[in-house]
Amino acid sequence: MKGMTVIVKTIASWVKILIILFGIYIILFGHLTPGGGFAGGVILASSYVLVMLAYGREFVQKDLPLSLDSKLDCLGAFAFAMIAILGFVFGGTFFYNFLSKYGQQFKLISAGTIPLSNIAIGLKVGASLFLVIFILSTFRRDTSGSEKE
Amino acid sequence: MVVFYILLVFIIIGAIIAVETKNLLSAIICIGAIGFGASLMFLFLRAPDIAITQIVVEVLGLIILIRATISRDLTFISGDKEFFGTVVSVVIIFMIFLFGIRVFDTVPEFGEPVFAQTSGAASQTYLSEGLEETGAANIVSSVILDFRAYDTLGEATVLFTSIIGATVILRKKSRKSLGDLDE
Amino acid sequence: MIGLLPAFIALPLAVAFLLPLFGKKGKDAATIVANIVTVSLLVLAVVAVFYGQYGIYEIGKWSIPLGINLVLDGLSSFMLLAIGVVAAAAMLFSVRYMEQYTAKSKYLSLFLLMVAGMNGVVLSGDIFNLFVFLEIASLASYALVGFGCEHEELEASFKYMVLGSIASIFILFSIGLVYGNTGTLNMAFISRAIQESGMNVGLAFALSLFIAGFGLKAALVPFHAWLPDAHPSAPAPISAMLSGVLIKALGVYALARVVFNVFGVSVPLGWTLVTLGVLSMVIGVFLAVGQWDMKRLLAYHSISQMGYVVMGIGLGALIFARGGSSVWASLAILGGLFHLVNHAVFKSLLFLMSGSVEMATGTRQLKQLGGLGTVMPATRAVSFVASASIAGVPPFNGFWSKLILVVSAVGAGFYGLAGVTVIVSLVTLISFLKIQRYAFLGELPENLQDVKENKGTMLYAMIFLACLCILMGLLVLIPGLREAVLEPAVDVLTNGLDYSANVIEKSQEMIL
Amino acid sequence: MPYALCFLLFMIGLYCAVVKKNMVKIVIGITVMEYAVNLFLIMLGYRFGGVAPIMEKDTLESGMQQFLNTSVDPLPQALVLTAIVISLGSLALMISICIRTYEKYGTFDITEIRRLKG
Repeated sequence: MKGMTVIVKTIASWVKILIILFGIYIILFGHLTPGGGFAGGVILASSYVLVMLAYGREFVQKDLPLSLDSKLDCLGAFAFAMIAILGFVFGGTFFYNFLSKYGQQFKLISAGTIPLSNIAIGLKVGASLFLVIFILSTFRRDTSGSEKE
Repeated sequence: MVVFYILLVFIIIGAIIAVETKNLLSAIICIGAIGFGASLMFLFLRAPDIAITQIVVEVLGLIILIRATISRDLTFISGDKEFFGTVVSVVIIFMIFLFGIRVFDTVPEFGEPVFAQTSGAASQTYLSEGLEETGAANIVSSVILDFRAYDTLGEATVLFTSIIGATVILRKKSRKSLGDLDE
Repeated sequence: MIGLLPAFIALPLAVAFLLPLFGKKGKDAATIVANIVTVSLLVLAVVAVFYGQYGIYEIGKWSIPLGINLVLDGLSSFMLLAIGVVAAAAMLFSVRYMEQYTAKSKYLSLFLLMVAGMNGVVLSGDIFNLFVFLEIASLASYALVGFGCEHEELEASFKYMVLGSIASIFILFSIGLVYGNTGTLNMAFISRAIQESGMNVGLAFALSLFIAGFGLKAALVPFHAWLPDAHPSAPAPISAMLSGVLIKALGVYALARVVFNVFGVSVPLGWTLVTLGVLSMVIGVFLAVGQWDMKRLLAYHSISQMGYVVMGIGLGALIFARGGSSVWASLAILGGLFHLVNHAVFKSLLFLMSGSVEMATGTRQLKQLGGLGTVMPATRAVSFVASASIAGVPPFNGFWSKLILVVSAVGAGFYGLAGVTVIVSLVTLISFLKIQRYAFLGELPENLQDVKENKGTMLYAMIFLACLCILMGLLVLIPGLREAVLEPAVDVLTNGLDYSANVIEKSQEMIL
Repeated sequence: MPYALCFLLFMIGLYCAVVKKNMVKIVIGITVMEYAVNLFLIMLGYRFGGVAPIMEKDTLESGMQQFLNTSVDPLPQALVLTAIVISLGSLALMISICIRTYEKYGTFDITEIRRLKG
């Protein structure tokens, strides 16, 4: 698949940046406004799905290789688990919000570990959903052997 | 109040079409319509977090579902149904429905949530203490990532499990040939 | 010990998140790490049982009902021990057995996720959290059933997944009903609210949905359709995990917890459980006798043996609800729980044995086998031990639990139940004589002349479980062990509704 | 009454999952059931004239009591957020099993699949 026309490609490459910015906004402000790690992560994934639809799968492979994607998936999940374990280390209890007293209410830096968890979850959800859509769409349709193992 | 009925009826009609249509692609489009109806419904039910999540999840879910049917020769379902089995299951399901409908008398009326009537309910504390204790202005966010963060760990794990499962199910070669075994 | 409770979930989860990073090259390292994890979980579980100090752990320092709590009591530590034993053995067995499949590091990751999900279900004190971890374990098991990606495996996996998803949605729906009625999600608080307000139609409907949902997960008879397909299709260590502990942790444990500790027992409820148990026992065993596929035969026996467990627990509930003698009631529950852990050991051993035979000969059809006793003596020995256990031959562990069940049924005056138990046990004996006769005795077929015994880790795993089969009779015979392991678990169920008072009291102590 | 419509939706999904023979239709039925349960949970927390459980800066000034008396229940929203993601995960796994099965058997019809298996 070679992708779509030049118009679609150009627009997609600009819109991609907007979508990614929007996703990052949704993730970062998840503790103040509606949204959060999950919604933002799905938006991040959909930006790459858009690029994949416009340019074809090979292009996306160069931009975001599948091995990197699955590593991000694992690392995001692990980072979230680490936040829980750090709560154990610093606060004595699993998932203790050990930073909750820092920052100012209604400001970006507030709510302790909640924004950090949002970032970890956003990374994990974005990477994993893009991964699943990618492998679903490549299954038995290309012969280049992009599947791992 | 009327808007809820309109949306619910819209969702139910969408569901009936999705269930009964012979064309798989239009069934999936109907699922999309149901999802957007549900998303609007969440918005009117004052759950903006859920509405956002529902709408983005809906988009990706539709892509996944369409992947299952597109470029397949089989978008139409053919074949006759077993009449007897269908009738029996419809009757059983209808009876469960008639029995189950009485159940909703025991939960509080629509519009009068249970947490406002129960003294010492957790939700009251979330609303009154949430900002003070966690510092997050979005109470739902403070519930999912602080009070009940352990659930969210489970949820992230569910997603991780399903992705690993999907890669495992869709891998190219599942068994090694016998020669590889003796290494 | 209580401070270490999250380790039961966090350790396998953290390792499972990292294992796919190892990829193809680090396969051996991944295997070693996964084995270390399961063994350390087993050690933790043994410590949890024999330390004998029970309590609750509040995650994030939020006191209940604000946060989620983990509850360690006799029943959950007992289940943790069963999960730990079977998981360690099955993981050891997979080291060599899974070499015939690709994507081993992902297999290990899914395996650990399944273990983490089961540990989470067993420890959770919050009904929605229980649902979340139940989904983790279920999703991992759906993927593992289809791991081979062949025709039968995919079909079985799809069937299992559809029924399992419907069960999960039932459970979620009834969680919604319970929340609508009581305004809380913590099991202790739900139980207190139900004791104050009494049962109503909504709660009864929620309870019946819970029974249907957990019954589907436990494959009790009207809901058993998925099990005979799913369990034989999975790779052998996974069959051992599914039959050995998954249906118990997600099905019977969750059912017992909800029925005894949250809703409280009643006479109709007791009869429902006894009926489900007896139906599973009888139908499962008669379907099993006619099978010629070794793993399918074992899978049908899982249904039948789960019937014993549910029958024992239900009998206890029935006697209690009628106000009968508490001695017989707790004896029936003891029999049920003891049979649960016995079944975990011998059924996983049987599945591992069938995997060993399948790997050596390439088939599991009994008609194509024969005479394996001469070429695979060790496998033959463990299969004899396991068959004797499941059939209830005296020195082995299955005998003791069945004896307890029969004695309690007779003592409480349910002679019919005792008779059914004995007859089902005899039919079980017949079908295992069939396995012995067709697989291990008789003539060795031409094409199987050069079959060799599987050496190494596969054999060690089977010998470990076989030793347990022989030694576990001691659990009831030695009073000290019984008081340490079985009695606390039985107490949790016999003093069912004290659960909420205990948990709430412990939580208030922690605030002070 | 809205609950009853929600329950009707649940039953439509159950009917579809139990009766239909096509694998994609079964998946659709399960998805409909999940929508019904999610809607039911959120409805439990709604109150007439409620506001979303998100604080603004002026909430603190205009009075917490006002917010407490009008906000909808945040707990079911947290539960549904979890449930939506869980259903997305199981949808992805189910569809991958469907696609792989289609590749093996060439059909989505489960009776056909059973017949082919023999």
